[in-house]
Amino acid sequence: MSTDLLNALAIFVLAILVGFEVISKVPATLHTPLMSGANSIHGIVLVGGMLIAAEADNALSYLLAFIAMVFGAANVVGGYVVTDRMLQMFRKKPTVAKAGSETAPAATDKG
Amino acid sequence: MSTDLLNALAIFVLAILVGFEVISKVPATLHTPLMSGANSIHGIVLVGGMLIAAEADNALSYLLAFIAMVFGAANVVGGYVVTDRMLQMFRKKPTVAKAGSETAPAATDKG
Amino acid sequence: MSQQWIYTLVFFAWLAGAAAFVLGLHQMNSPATARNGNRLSAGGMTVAVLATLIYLITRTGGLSGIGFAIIAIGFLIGGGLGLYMARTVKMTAMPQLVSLFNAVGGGAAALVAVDDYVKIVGQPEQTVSTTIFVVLGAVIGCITFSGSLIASGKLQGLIPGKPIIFPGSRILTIVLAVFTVLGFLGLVLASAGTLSISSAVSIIILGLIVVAALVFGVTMVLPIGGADMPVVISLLNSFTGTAAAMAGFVINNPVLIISGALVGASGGILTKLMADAMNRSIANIMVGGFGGGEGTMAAVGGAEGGTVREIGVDDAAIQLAYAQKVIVVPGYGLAVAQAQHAVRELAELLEARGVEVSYAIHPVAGRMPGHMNVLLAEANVPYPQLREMEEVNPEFSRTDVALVVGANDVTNPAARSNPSSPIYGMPILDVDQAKSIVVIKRSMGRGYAGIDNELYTNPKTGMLFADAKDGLAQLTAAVKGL
Amino acid sequence: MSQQWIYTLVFFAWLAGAAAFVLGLHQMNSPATARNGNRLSAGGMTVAVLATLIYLITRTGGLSGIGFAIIAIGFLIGGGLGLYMARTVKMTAMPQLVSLFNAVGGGAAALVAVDDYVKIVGQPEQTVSTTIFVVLGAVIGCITFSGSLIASGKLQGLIPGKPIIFPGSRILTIVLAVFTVLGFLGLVLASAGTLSISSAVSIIILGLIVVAALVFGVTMVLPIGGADMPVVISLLNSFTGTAAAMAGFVINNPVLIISGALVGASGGILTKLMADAMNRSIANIMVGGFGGGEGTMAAVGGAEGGTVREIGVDDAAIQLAYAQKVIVVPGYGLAVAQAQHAVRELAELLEARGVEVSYAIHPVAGRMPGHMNVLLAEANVPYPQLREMEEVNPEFSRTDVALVVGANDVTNPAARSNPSSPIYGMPILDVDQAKSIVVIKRSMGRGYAGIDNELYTNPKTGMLFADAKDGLAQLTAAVKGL
Ligand SMILES: NC(=O)c1ccc[n+]([C@@H]2O[C@H](COP(=O)([O-])OP(=O)(O)OC[C@H]3O[C@@H](n4cnc5c(N)ncnc54)[C@H](OP(=O)(O)O)[C@@H]3O)[C@@H](O)[C@H]2O)c1
Ligand SMILES: NC(=O)c1ccc[n+]([C@@H]2O[C@H](COP(=O)([O-])OP(=O)(O)OC[C@H]3O[C@@H](n4cnc5c(N)ncnc54)[C@H](OP(=O)(O)O)[C@@H]3O)[C@@H](O)[C@H]2O)c1
Repeated sequence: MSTDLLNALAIFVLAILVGFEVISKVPATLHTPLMSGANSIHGIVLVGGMLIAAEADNALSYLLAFIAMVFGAANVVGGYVVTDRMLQMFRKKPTVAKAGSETAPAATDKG
Repeated sequence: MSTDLLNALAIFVLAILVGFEVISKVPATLHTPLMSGANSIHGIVLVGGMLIAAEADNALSYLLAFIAMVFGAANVVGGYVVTDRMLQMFRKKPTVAKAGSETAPAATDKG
Repeated sequence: MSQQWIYTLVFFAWLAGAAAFVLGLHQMNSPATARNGNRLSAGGMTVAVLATLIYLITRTGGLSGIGFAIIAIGFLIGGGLGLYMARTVKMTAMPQLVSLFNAVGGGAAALVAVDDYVKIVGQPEQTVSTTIFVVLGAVIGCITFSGSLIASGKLQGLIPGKPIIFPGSRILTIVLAVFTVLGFLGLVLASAGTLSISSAVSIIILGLIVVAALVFGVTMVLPIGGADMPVVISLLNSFTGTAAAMAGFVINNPVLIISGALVGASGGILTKLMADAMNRSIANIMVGGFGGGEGTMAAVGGAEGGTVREIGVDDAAIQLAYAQKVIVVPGYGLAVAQAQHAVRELAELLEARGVEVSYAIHPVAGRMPGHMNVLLAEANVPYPQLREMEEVNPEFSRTDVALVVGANDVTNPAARSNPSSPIYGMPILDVDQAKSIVVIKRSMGRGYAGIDNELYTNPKTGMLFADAKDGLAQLTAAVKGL
Repeated sequence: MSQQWIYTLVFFAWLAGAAAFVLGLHQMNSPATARNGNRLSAGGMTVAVLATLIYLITRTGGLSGIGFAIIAIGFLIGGGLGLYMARTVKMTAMPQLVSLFNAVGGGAAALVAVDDYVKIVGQPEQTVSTTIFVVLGAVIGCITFSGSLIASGKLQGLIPGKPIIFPGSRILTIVLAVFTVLGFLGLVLASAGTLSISSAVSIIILGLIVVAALVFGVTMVLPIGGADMPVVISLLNSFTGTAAAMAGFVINNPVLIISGALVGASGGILTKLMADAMNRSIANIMVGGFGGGEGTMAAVGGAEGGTVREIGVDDAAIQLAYAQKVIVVPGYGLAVAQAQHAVRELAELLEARGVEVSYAIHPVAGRMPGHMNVLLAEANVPYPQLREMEEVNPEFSRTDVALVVGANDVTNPAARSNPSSPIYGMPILDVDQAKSIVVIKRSMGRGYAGIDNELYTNPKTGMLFADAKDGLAQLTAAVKGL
């Protein structure tokens, strides 16, 4: 394989290792926000969409690139906003931090 | 910069991130073994020593490569063995695992 | 500044973005820092996207008008839609929205892969490795796309939540899989030159593979019960990450590879954590058939031989009104009935009468993690009244009335006592320790786990059969009347 | 098999090795899996090294006889030495050995960098980036080399443990730093072509930089007290990792870059954890002057105004012999006196008389984490008698005699009561809760933190002034005599 490909694979493997290590013991109430947060991150395909849009030179490519842009943008923007809304629930507990603090909802969101 | 260098930098950054994430809350009694374990890992310069030894073509290079080999080998072999000896102390607690188990010494080592 | 240097800077920006994603996820592990984490991550994304734009504009040849139009318009439309939905969705509908965003993410990854293939097919760039990544990206992306849409539909109620198993679905799945693999091989061999197929044919094959993958995504999620959707969505989320990474290999872009792999791995771990939390295995969830199959409890007073005692609204009202200490135990039924406001009203009324009221929150009560917190937060229940399971369990013994509203499994003593029970070992709320128990539910219907609950035949328990919302309203009225 | 494919496989082997390092470190976070983790890591190293050997032999040109000889002989000598030292070192001398291995590791990294520079200087390969990495690798590697040797010497007692500050050391440090930076700039500019120096001169400059770095390493560690060495070693360990990564950039080898960066980062975090454990800041440790400065306590009974009660061997023996429950609190003094066997003897004797004996282990008692565990394990103290701090603290109130052997700071009530104390906030063993306390130490000398300990003026406390080993031997004799 080309060195470029090998390096890409090394990057891939390392990123996987980071992914494994970065998630530690998470309180159950954070599962959904965390999932939503990760979900926004793969919105990075938006960058892919931009790159193919710039390369596009025929009707089909235009169409595919356009849809990719729309999809990617929705994933990114929507993902981060909705995650932020979920996390509004979590305010630090006034008293000293303890298990309890992990589900401290800020009674602010009118959904 | 060349793509090769850029990829190398990406690999470098990712490896640093892995390093940050991989160490979590460690009981104090594991600090020394963990340090020793990490110490053995950078013995990987041994590989570097092998590569320059293979390239060497003059007295100076021979010398430097040789010393590098000796040093690297000592770091690798000694590092892993001594770490293993340190860790002989830690045997799983017969009773259910608890804080206590973290310092369970196997009364075996005659040092 | 030379091309090279610009690209170098762009590369660094991408790298910084990826690092921000990692640190963001790290911070999202703990409630105190979670919100900052998400913002850090968003910042990284902004940097990465802007860098890409600059790169496209400044590179030789620059960015064609059409190209720019596609990017700008596409972003505005997609971003606008996403923003609107994210802003307006009800808190309790968020999981299906996340699933929707996940779907489009997967779709985008697939499109990038396909588009690239259309460009390189027949050209020298069409190497074996690229072809492999193209097909993987397209397949995984399409599976997530259709699968996530189904999951979203189930949660939204557009598609019946209960497991849907149509005749021959097994066979169909197998056929699809086999076909996909064959097509995959064909394209790879073609790219290797061992097999000679015209570009047109290759593209058609890829098209068919795409269709197969889309159908597969549907048949994969349909047989899974609605209650398991959070886990399924998380799994598909990890798929999308992988698809994005594959797309990254195709267009050989580091930031896609890194971020994709990151989500693929962390999403996988998270899925496992979620399954563990409601002690199920991922495999067991994916085969489907579980959950949503909520039957009705055996002949009243069957199993345990105890009998069920019904309680009238007025009796229940009196018990509550004259209690010292009441603990409300909300469950999935509260969510279904949207009774969060009703319960707050009753609680406030009782407090006005000097009763000490608090809510016992089980980590997996409801159908998504944090479901009860979301609901009650929405109803502005003062947060200090929400009590974690570990925190509140010791207090039940000192409680006069435990008011169970549409909760079932999370109160089932079988989890403690009966090793043969499917929920055995799951930590539960020790409701049965309370001096007396009032349960509001519509019938003797079972919960998510589809098992009997001896709590209902406990002599201390009075069953108030009603829809959660109505039942609470009636109680409130009755208490007022005292 | 083609060159390319062999390299591909070798690359994968390297990658697998690096992954094994990560998973190994991960497992080393918990005692149960730590040993496997270390072996996994060792396995990864073996794979990486063998793959490199195969690569060198199979590549075009192959491996010259001399090259092979250097590799084989160098490995046998180095490996043999390492193996021998690791096998024979006393458990309590391990930290200095680790420091020694760390030194040679850093040295190797520096050598790789320098050797490469000698090859490329004046050639086109001598790019700016390579030059930067060469100098960084050489400098960091040399600092660790000399620094770690000093640290090792201090722990071994070859160099006095107390902070050594010679006149003008500050200035010297600054001069060295400035020179290094200038040399660095010179070489970089030369490689950029802006500055034209002959290869010979460049090499001489690099040589001077190396010398400066070596001296710097010495002046950096000398002023730091012996007790802080574990932290210093950990920091230098992280440096070595970074140096290895730089060497990796120089010879552009992925496995060096990954592993080096991995150790650089994890070592940094670990250093912070270690400093926190004895609540110090890394900066505060590096400026030095702390620790080893163990003075003698103010005029007996000064500070607290209490007076010190001496206790005779026989009285102490009687107290111990007729106690129900005795807790032994070992500290640094036990290690200094090598009294681990003496203490076990006494304990066994007491148990034979029906006294319940256990040992209270403070996480940072002694001078290295786990110091007490190592010592007592060496003396074959039955493991169940060793009790963690959290576990044993509640029991002191039910203890008749707490026998403190050469422990000071870890028993100092000031950590709980006196906010102005340097150790305030550090969790301690609640020895003062025991019904009566016997302290064996040579004098009123202070401990590592160099502060007074009101425990000694506590009316319940009897001081038995003696070397730990002698004192314990006398007690054993006296108990036997009863
Ligand atoms: N939180 C999560 O992340 C998550 C995700 C997936 C699965 N789960 C699982 O879901 C379960 C949650 O336990 P749970 O006790 O909250 O709920 P549950 O065990 O599913 O029981 C809900 C009960 O509410 C009653 N109900 C339904 N609609 C109602 C209405 N309109 N008014 C009043 N009552 C109504 C039903 O009985 P009737 O039909 O008789 O009214 C049912 O027995 C656990 O088994 C958990 O493992 C949780
Ligand atoms: N464990 C680690 O990782 C680590 C690393 C670095 C620093 N530290 C620090 O070291 C301290 C450890 O506390 P510690 O209580 O174990 O030790 P300590 O506070 O340093 O006190 C040791 C005491 O032992 C006495 N002693 C010395 N030689 C003796 C001998 N031959 N026989 C009898 N007694 C002797 C000394 O008093 P006399 O001179 O009067 O005999 C001294 O007061 C903590 O402050 C900790 O933060 C720990």
